[in-house]
Amino acid sequence: MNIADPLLSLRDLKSYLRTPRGLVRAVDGVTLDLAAGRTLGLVGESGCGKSVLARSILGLLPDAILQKAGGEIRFGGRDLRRSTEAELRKVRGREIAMIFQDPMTSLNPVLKVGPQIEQALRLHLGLRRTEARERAVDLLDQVGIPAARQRAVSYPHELSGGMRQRVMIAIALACDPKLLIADEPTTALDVTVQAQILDLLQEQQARRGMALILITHNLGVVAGMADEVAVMYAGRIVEHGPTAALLADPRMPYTAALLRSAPRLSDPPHTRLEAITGRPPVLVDPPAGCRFAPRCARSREDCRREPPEIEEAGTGRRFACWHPLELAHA
Amino acid sequence: MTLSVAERERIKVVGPRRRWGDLLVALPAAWLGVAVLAAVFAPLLPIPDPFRQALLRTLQPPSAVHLLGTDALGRDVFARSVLGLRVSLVVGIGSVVFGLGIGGTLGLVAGYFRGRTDLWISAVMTVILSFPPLVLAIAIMSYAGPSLALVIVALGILFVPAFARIARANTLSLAEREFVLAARAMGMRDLGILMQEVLPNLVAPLIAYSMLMVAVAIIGEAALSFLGLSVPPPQPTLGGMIAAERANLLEAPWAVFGPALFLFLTILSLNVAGDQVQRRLDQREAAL
Amino acid sequence: MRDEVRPAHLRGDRADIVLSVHNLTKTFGTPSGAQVQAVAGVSFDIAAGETLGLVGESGCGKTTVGRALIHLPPPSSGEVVLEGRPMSGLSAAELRALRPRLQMVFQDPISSLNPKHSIADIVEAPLVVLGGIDRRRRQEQVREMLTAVGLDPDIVWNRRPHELSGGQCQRVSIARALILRPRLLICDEPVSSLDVSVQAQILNLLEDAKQRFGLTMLFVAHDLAVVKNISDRVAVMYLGRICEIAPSAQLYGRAAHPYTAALLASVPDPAPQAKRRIGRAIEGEIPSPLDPPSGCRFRTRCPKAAPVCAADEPVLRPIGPDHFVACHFPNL
Amino acid sequence: MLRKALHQTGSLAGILLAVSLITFLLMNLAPGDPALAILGETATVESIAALRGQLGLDLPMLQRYLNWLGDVLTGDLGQSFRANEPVLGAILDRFPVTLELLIGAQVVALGLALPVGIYTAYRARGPADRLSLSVALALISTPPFLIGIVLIYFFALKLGVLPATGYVPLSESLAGNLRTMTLPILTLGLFEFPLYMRLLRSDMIQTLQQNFISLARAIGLPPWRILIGHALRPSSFSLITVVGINMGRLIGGAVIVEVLFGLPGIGQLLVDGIYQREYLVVQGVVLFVGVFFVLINFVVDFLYGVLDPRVRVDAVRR
Repeated sequence: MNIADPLLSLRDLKSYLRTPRGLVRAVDGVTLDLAAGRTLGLVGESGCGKSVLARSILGLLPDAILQKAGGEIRFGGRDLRRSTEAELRKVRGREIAMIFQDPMTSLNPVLKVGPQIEQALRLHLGLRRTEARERAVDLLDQVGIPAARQRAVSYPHELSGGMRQRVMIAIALACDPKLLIADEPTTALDVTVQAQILDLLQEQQARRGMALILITHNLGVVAGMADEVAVMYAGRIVEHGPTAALLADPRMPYTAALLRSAPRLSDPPHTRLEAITGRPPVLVDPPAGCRFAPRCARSREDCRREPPEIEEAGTGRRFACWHPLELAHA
Repeated sequence: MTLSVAERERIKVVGPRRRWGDLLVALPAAWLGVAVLAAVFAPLLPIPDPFRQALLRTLQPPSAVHLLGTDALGRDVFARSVLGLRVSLVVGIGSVVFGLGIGGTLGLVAGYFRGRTDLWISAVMTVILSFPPLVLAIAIMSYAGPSLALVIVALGILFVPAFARIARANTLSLAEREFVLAARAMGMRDLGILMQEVLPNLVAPLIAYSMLMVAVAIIGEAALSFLGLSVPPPQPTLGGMIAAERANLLEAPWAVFGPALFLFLTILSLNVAGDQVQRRLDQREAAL
Repeated sequence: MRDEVRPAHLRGDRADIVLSVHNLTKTFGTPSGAQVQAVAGVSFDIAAGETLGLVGESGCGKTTVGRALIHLPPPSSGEVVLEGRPMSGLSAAELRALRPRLQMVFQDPISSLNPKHSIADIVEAPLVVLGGIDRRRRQEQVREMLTAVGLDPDIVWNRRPHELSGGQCQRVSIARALILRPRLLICDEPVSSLDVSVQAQILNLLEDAKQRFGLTMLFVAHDLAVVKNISDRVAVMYLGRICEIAPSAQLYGRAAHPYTAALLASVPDPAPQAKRRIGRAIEGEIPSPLDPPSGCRFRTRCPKAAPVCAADEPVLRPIGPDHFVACHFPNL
Repeated sequence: MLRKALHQTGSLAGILLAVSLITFLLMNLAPGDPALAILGETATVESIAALRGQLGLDLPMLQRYLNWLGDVLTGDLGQSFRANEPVLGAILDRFPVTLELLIGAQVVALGLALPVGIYTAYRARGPADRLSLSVALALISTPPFLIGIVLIYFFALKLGVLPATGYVPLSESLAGNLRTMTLPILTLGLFEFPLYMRLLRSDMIQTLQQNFISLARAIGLPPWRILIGHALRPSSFSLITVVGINMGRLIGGAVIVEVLFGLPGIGQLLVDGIYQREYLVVQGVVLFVGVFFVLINFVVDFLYGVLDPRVRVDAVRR
């Protein structure tokens, strides 16, 4: 991992949210570096804070909800946490773009798709209406939408889910961002369409040389896409490393359990799954020590007392565990 | 494809602080409690006789004897307002119960059985809704003559479509829920499903809505009595008192604003309490 | 069932067939007046103790098949034979009498439980509807069944569904379905709205319940890995039709239909060595069921499509033991 | 599209027929003899019989309805006895006053509700939001005649800047007309404003939580462009429907306001008709108002389709 000059670097990032149930520590001390052009897979179950982390980077959490925002978000020589709303607006869509999970609700239902792409172009690149229109058609073409010129005057509800997700990608790519954050971009799609969208993301990333943060709950998706993987649990990153090494040799028991609990195509039928008992903690009142300890087969007394810090463990790997699994394939 | 369960449990923005919210329920509830008690026990209250005229003591300003002064015929405004409030509450609650009973049942049936039943019920509702509500009430009252029961029915008819709509919409979405399908899959009959599975889920939204509708009904009664189309004299009504005394607005504002205050506080209390109940229901709904 | 029209893949000769479905179709009217065939002539059977997986992408008709089996709503045409008794033409009362024999677990664990009822009431309800059991016996059975699905009766007894997690709600759903001791359990996407770690718990529970209660199962899902894990045989659906049906190991090992192969190639696998190759995805999206392609319904996206595919609709034919495929050019 | 238009026209005709039937039945099923009611207690038996014949009261109900409907369709709503003029003429004479009141009130209500609704949704739970919600709640809790009386008390009686009653036609003097119409329009506008504002605010708040708003923010659009360009239109659908439906509530309010301010509109005509037992006038006004209201909602339905592309496309597909 090239830590010398990262594109994005998070230092002890904290986002606490105000909710009816109390203060939720959705992101609670995340430190992470991402180099230009690399792909990071951010993996975790629902409620682990991965989407809040993504929205925090762009400052998209409403003030009404975000109770406490701590840490640093270094990007292009600035700290986005300390930037004004006006400064952030110049970064959003221009340098960091984002794709959301649900293509059905993420496009404005009353606007045609062409104009929805044009607005980013006109806002950030100052293009005139006719230029922007041409560029929008070109972008629709690039993301694999057939008959792009006709589709540009369609409304979102006239397109299929896969097509809408392509439109979202076109909007995100419009200003050639340096970083693309894709929050569960294929979760709502059928598996054959998911494969198409992943192909498209990979192809566009390679062509534009942008960095990609791919947020997903599906370890299979990151296996094929990411250079490195960060596993999140209960608001923290518990393990981080190069994809192949991490998947082959998870050190943190949660990573290992996550890998074993999902059924695989390569296993024979009726293979007994190793389920993780219990459920993730409520982040209003997280456990004192390691947050995975109550569900962990390897936990001992010290795990429940003191939270482990995430530490370097050689060859670009980091994990947070007092009693890590041994390296099996080393 | 549906969103995951956890996705739906997505964090919601919080409402106003709890203490403030409690106060917003307590104060209106207190006023409504006092108003209902006063209306019920009006004859027993230590207040002047609301019907006694005193032509030498007309348009007296508020005093220890006459808390809200006297009107153009020298009658005690406070005592008459209490009696007027009695009419407002009886009509308000009565017409909403009428609308809730008929509209709620029709909506439930239409939403559950759909098809032709729904079509016919909806058609009838559309026709009722084709008249401006107050004009329909005025028309009914003008042809049939004023009486308490008739005011209740005339206003109650106006609420039938509203309750039918709410009951129907809720039933439609409930009937889509898989627990209704599960009940049918275990062999439960339609009546059982309606009473045991659907109805319990309708109670809360209909109750919250009812409180708001009582407020609307009281406004409707006030408008009718302002036009002289509600309960006939000598029974005082708040709207009638205001209409009669507005000629003396400058000299004796208390004779107008006294009953107006009763009217306003009662409607406001119903609206505030209804909003709070509604909000809590929504929050509970969101937490599900 | 008449022999001359029985499709080859129906095992009419076996005595232990619990459910047999023959030429099931379900047509829906759209608001615009057009007719959509959500299920267009589907046949399959399930033997005692067997789990049949029904897999396909959204809109393929798999959920409609499940619902048509419990007759909610009933199929437009076709025969459903449960334990030797045809279900078509039954009166409402006869159908109600049959319901305890087949039960269903639904996709959305929260929506499938009435928010106003306690967990105990929810699980007890089928026994109340069935009638003839006194209250104490019913409660005993509820207690037993809650324990069997891994819930502590003393803790959950008076709770409401919203006080439970999604996984726990799904356990309650399973308990409710099993308390009548059905012969056949239909599971409609029972784990698709759950997180992976919880998903594994529910899948394991279903396997255990199947052994303990001697269930026969129809498992409807879109996740190929999940279906493979739990099924003995798997049927793949596309646009309202079955395109391939075979024992799990056979189907996943030697997918004969190009669509099955494409589905399998699209599944992202977390095997460490598998760096995904670009270009394995098949093109296009599922056509509208309002206007399905002529001939083979998959031909518009099929890499092997030839003129014959547009002209003739392929029927399911055997290509190996218990392995049937509806394709003119199967991968052999 | 044509099919939908035909279907809608068909149901419109059906509704109008039902409206006419109910209007007719209201008068004819009411207890008491309309002839007696019209002529009063002092009428002779002969004059009552003569009037019954003239009104066609001795014919069977269906026959009478069809006769009446035929008259209505040819524009004959009958004669007003006291004023001795055609009922339709009386209605058409008074209608412009009511129309001015209604349009003015809608303009005031929407003119206030749009900016307040948008701003309070954007700054939900802020001080401005709390203040406007309290004001709205107070207005909702006030019957329309009471709003009017409060306005009269301050602006006419205390300050003396505007007249409390009276009407100057627009054709006579614009300034005079505005002076007499300001308080009535304001009364009705304030009666309607809180409904619109609360509806727009809550729909806006919901829209602002939508994913496509997140996307618009993620593109870097400034708040005002998100509010106006992205959030307003999807948030205004129910408002538009309600503006149509509430025309009915507003007409009811107009009756009260006309009586309160002594405006010679059709509300005043209706109430005078009731007081003077002019049943044909009452019937004519109820029918006229019902038809007017149905037509307004018919137009709103079409407007809705223009604004929401999803509905528009459905219509085309059908």
